[in-house]
Amino acid sequence: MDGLRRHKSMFLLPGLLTLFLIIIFPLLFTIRVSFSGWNVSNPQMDFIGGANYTAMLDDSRYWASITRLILLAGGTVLIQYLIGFGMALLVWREVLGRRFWRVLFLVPMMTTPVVMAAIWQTIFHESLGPVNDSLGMLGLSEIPWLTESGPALFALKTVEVWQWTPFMFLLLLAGLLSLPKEPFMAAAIDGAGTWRTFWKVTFPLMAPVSVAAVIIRLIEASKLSDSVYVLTSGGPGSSTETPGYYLYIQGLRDQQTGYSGAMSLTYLVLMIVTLTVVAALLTRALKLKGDS
Amino acid sequence: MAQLDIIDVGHTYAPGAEEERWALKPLKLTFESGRTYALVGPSGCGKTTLLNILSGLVRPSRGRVLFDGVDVTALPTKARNIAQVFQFPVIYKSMTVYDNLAFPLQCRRQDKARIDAKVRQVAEALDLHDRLRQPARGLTADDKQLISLGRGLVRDDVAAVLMDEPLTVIDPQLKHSLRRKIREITEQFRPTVIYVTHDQYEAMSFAQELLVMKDGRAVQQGTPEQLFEAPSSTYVGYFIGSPAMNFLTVDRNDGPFTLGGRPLSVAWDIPRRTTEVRVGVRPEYVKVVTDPGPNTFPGRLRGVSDHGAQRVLDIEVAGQPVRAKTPREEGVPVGEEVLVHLPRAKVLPYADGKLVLRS
Amino acid sequence: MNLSATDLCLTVDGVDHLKNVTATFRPGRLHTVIGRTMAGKTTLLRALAGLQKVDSGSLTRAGADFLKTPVWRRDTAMVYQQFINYPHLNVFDNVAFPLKRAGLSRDEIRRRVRQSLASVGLADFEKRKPSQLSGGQQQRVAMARSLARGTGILLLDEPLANLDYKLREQLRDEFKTLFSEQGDTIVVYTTTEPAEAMMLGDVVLVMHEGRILQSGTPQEVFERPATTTVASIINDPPMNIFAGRLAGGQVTVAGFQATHASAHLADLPDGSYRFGLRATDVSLASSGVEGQVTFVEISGSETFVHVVVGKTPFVVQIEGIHDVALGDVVRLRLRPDRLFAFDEQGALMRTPSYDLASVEGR
Amino acid sequence: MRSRPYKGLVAVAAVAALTATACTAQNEAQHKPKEKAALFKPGSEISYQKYGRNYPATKVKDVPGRCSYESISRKDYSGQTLKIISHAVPVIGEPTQLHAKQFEEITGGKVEVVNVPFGELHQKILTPLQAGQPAYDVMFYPSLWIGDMAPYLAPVPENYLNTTGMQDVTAAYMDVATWDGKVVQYPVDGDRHYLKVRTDVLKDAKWQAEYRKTTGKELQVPRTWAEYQQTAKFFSDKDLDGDGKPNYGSAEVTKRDDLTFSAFISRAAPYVKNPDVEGGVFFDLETMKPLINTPGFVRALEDMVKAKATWAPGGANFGLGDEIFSFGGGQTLMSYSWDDAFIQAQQPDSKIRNMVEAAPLPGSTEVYNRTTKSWDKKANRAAYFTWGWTSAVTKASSHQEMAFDYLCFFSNEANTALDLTIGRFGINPYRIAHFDPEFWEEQGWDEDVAKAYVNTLSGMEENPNRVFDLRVPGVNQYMSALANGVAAALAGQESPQRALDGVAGEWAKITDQIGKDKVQSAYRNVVALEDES
Amino acid sequence: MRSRLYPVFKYTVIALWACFVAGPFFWAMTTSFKNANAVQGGPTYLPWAQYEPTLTGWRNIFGGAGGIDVIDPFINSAIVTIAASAISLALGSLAAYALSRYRFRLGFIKNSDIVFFFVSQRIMPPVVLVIPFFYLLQWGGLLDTIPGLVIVTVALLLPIAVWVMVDFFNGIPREIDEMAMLDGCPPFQTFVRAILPNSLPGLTVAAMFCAVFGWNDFFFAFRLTFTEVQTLPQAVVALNSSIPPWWTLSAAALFGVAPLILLALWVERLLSKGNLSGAVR
Repeated sequence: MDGLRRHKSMFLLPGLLTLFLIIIFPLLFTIRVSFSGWNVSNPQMDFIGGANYTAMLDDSRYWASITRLILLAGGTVLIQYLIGFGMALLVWREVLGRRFWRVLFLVPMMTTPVVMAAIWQTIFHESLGPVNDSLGMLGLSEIPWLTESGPALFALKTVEVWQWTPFMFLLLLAGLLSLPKEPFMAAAIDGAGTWRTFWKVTFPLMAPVSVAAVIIRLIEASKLSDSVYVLTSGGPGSSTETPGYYLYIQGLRDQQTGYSGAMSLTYLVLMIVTLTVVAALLTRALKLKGDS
Repeated sequence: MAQLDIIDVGHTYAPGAEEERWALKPLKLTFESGRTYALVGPSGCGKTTLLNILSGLVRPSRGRVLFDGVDVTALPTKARNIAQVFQFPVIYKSMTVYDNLAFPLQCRRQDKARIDAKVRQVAEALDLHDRLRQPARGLTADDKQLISLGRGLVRDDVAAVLMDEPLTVIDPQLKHSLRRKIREITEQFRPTVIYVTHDQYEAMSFAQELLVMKDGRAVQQGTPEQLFEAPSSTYVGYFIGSPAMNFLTVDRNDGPFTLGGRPLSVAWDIPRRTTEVRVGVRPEYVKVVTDPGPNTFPGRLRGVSDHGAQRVLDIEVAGQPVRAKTPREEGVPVGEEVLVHLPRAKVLPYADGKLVLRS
Repeated sequence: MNLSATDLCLTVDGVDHLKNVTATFRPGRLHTVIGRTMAGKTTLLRALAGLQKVDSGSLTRAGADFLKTPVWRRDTAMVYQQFINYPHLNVFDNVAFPLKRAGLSRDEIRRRVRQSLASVGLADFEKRKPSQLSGGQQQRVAMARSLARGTGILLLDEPLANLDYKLREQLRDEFKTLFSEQGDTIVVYTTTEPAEAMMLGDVVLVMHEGRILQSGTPQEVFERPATTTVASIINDPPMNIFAGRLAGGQVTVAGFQATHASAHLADLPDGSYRFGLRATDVSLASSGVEGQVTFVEISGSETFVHVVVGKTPFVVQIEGIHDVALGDVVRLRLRPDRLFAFDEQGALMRTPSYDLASVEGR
Repeated sequence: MRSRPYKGLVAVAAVAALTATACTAQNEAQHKPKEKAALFKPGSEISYQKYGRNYPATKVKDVPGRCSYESISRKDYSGQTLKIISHAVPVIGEPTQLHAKQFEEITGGKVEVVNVPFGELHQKILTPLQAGQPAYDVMFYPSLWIGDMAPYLAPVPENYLNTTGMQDVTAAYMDVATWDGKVVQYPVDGDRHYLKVRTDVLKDAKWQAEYRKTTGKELQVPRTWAEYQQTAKFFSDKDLDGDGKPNYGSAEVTKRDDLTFSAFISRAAPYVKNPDVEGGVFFDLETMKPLINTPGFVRALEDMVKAKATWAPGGANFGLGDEIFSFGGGQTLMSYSWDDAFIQAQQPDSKIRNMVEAAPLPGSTEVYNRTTKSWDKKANRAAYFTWGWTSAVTKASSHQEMAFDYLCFFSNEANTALDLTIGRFGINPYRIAHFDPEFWEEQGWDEDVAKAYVNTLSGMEENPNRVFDLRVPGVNQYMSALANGVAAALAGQESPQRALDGVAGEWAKITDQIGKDKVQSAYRNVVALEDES
Repeated sequence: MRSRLYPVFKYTVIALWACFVAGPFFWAMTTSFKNANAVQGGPTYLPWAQYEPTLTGWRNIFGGAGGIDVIDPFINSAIVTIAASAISLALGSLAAYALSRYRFRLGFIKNSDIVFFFVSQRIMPPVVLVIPFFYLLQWGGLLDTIPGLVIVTVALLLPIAVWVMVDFFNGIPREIDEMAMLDGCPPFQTFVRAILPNSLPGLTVAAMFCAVFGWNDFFFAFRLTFTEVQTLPQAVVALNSSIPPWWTLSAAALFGVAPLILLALWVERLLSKGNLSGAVR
């Protein structure tokens, strides 16, 4: 539809400008503040050059949190994808109580992360919580869920998986429900078994939805901090700290606004680059280009 | 290749419905081994239900389906050993053309050399042999349909190839060549083919035998020629042929048939009946003549439609419309008043909408 | 109130979609645009509707620059190949949609919708959603919507292409009546089917590769195809075109068969030509050119036998349904009096005598 | 149709504009209260009963004075709104709400309270202050933030300083509320860390015998951190109360972003606070060189790492709440921190009520001398006046009088008396009057429990060897760095020495960032408090 | 051939996952009827059998002593969520429509880049935004007001709306737009009368995502309001003090989830009817 030049901006601009206006100031502000020494006792936009950036390079806690995030986000999103896909496959077709399962499996994503993380904290409570209690009943030894880095990371992943697998589940189930029947008929006719049908039919057909779902989840997971905040406060030590949480500590709790500005920008750039690369790789790996 | 027998098979999607309202009324049919059949009829006629019963997607409410004498009624699709080409091209997106063709054999765990030989043979026939290494999803819709067909052909043991309106999404210009290709291939491999379509044109040019369906019933089964020359009902007469067969209501008072008061001889004599009798004659056989004679009636020329090489003349004979299809070279009659000749051998008698057979 | 296109051009990615298209569309006439898929027919309609911008050229309506008129003020209706209706509206509201936009009174809308639906035979379907209708019915709704408004321009883009042939046949008949009731509307109708173009059109425009190759009455175009391309497009099956030589009153076809030149070729100088012969003018006979049957097709009431003679393919059209086996060797009789003669560039030189008077000279 | 989305925007803008005007209009004038008739007779009986079933039935008498129910109920604040930020419910948050409700009832004014989790409080208060946004009139926050807050606080007016309640506040807590010679915080709470033990175990002859047999020592309330460790270790993983569940030796606040730094300073105090050395324990006051990695602190951290073995499951990630539940619920034998755990153990429905005892924090047998750089071999105890809740009114508030009236009402004798008895309120003795065993016996405490409690608390007031929190600007950063180091050592990521070296490095950096002079002058105040006594 | 064990396996897996999903809710449910002693007594699950249930937790979220009052925050949350979702959907679908239907080119910037610009807003760490937002709202006098919160929430939700709607509009045939224009609708009317009514499934999904993210936002609401505007998550978080009352927290958590469970039911209904196919891709 050409020849409608005048009208097209009428549609786009309200939204674009709104977002732009809302976003541009924070962005400029952050860029500027990252070159300032703004902190709790000196809340001023002075100019200290790249000092914050130099400091950042030496901040092992920051870099460790980024590495951790990559493993954490990558890991949980993968698990979410696998479970979400698995569950979507199980309640896709005939199954008793299908609607009940579907609703139930959606509910966790509807809950407020900070609030549910508080509930999870009580669940993982080492002496008063049900998890260790159940382990005890099974005759297993109690696990210091939130006080040792291994279990704490596990607990964190559990919460993330619980909260966000439904998101995957929803996208993938909707995807499955919109698949045509014929390819499955064809596979049955060709004599393919369940496994082969999945790998050769279901999975390739679901590839575009999968990529979209994984990318969106990665974007959201990269901000992981609410559950860290409530569940472990980054501890023990700094073993569950994510950039989101570290930025929060530096930028808000300790009010190192300038320094956190520098870290935020770096992080933002890193994330955009990483996610773009990941998206491109996934797209290529699943050969989605040129395929509608 | 197998013979498919449909014995007293009927189906309803609403259990408990009376038989009159079934989607497919109980019928008995035989599809002979190695022949091509077309199921043709308007949407909702039951042809898709019948196809689904054959493929095992639908289990009939009644009756049995035999493949080479073996009862497969209860078997699922996978166990029926059929091949199917769907309306929308179905290929395995993640695989190459070669792997697509090899897939059914790989699923059956045949040895590699055998698979390779078979795939190459079929690919050759499909004109896909030079694209075997390409990813299948890059092909055009018509080539994808060929792959679908090919996946059936690589299997030696396939009982029947079912085709469900395979040309629906093919570009009009390519329909012709794809149909031609499919036909050539089926001539070569001679599987039992059951081809479902709503398009008579497709059905007739593709199949050796047609099964015209309507309202869940098989109306007529026969070769294209049979359906053209002797439609068993006014419906088939209307449905097959373009323009449709002319049907004229005739009178019969104690003697021969009359049309507008003039005697009309028909192809054969029929028993006397009280019911309304109509005669059918194909527009191709209606001739505009200059001289009066037997079976020749006066008419009025109402309109001319120029189809190019032919013209279709709309003529009113005894107050009833008659169409005549005339070659262009015969020109258009001058003036409104014309004489129409209905050749006796081509005038068929119908009672209650059914062809009355020669007794 | 003519709609005149002058030198419309559109190139997309190096491919000409419209190339110097010049045509005048007149009120009260039905213009059929015939051409193969991708010939530019749809692009032309979209350009007329304002849905497609052109690179150059002009479009005027009643002397005013039509290109500057936005789509919604072009007073144009369009029927698409793919039964497009508003999925969320029922049949009545679909048809009423443009009328409401035009600000007609409720009573007037109801009257027009009812009338329009009745004219396409859907009077009883007012409350249905388009998705509950068959393809043919959907297309009729689209027709009804386009007709109800009584627009000055009505564009139909292969409206019957996606329907089966019995429906096509039926709707074609209905269209003829409907269009004749449209009064002063400019109707432009695209199709790939010669018979459709011929029977519906007051004017036939033949398009190929973005150009209009020929326009005229159906009879003119059919009987005097300006080029081999037109000849092939306007005939179904396409006219058999083959190279031949004319020498001493003999036509040599495919290098090995001579046939007596007919009177209408008598004044042609000797030389190489391309000849055209319609499928109806070739027949299977006991004697004649020998060829092998490669394919047999049956249309509604005709049988098309594809025969290859040496390397030259021929199509033979036989009335009625006949069973011809593939691979059979048959003999073809070519009617010399029906030969069209084209020069080697494909321009028409002579037409058979039963058609229009032969073309005088070049 | 076409304008619908835009209409929305216009509406939003309009609402925004109106709100903005409304806000500014409010700020224009200071509102003076009108007088109205008192709702209470002098000396009326006050009880919280009507506000909920979980309040004790205790009744107290309204004590006449400026802040009494009677006086405050004469004020008419109708039409005015007081905005208060306080800690989350219940600790300090609940009394804030409760007294707000009462204040509304008796003055006709409106009080809006927002409750915020601990980790957010600092930033949530400071951001608007720094931005010049008049967000709150009254703020409740930990007293150690005074260095950050002071510039924005309104000094307590003279007439409030003269109230009986204020006059009764102990010298130490008046010091806590003072900045640059001005009282800028309104004392509402008094806090210190002390040791809490279960006497049903420590005084049990059977356990005493067993302890003696195993360790060759007498079982008693630990006097040094070494004894604490030994006792805690001995009782860890033993079922002390026969409920079938194991008990543990020690509960401590260890969660990094909670109050771990306070726990650590408690442990470090006797090692680092040498009564013979002046000049502060955190920094060398002259050079502002951090002392956090000196041997005394390192020793304390080593102790703490050792203590891990005596903690309940999850003990390495205990927040204050966990510590309270763990000791107050009878899971552990001992703990040291604020009053809360003790008060929790003394709640009427507690199963260890009157089986607990308060004692001064453990001391040490030697104390580091940073001038001689050697350990002085002598028994040492230091009183750690850790931070407690405090309140203040912002300079920018347009409701100064209402705000101070609220605080004065909040802390009037009657309210405080009741608040002290409700463990979850987190309000602890800070007036001389509170150090009266009888008051506690009235709450159903056994006499010896009450006495030991009062003695422990008042004893701290008398101990001249005092440690105060690092009340300098940026205290959160310092403490957060400290907590990180402690957490790293506890998690085994680094050795105590290395961890504290890291903290020292951080501290130096923070000082540079904030400005050495700024920190130094603030710290001088703290040191003065410590050294003048 | 599928073995006979397959259904057993299938239902076992479903049941296990269901337990995991429902577990926290069950735990919160049972905890919400406990009191301090019941909690400190160690983990228990069944009321009456294992502990004496009380309504303290539930009473406490409706203004009970030592609790919070969730009613006002609930209303605030609802207003902010609905208003921000509505604005985001309106602006988002307009923009998405433009991006789906028209080609934009500004130097090297193309449609996909604009879509990416929208979506990339979700990558921004909230910390980057919140301090500038504070000053921005302060400047507009919008701190601690519902409009201020709505504006900020719109920034969070707009990308979601655009992301969902671009995909959805791409699935609606352009011919419908063209037809509407031919039928006399200028572009805006075309959008409103012909496209929007056909976008219900897409709008539903977008609305759901907006509602979920809007309703559950704590970070921004918390930092950009003081006392006037408290949203539900803020009210609940106010319980997270050093002595968290588990029972009240649990009751509040369950209360906050309730409206969104209705949303889940609705979404499932659309799913089952197949309305969402194409809406989520």
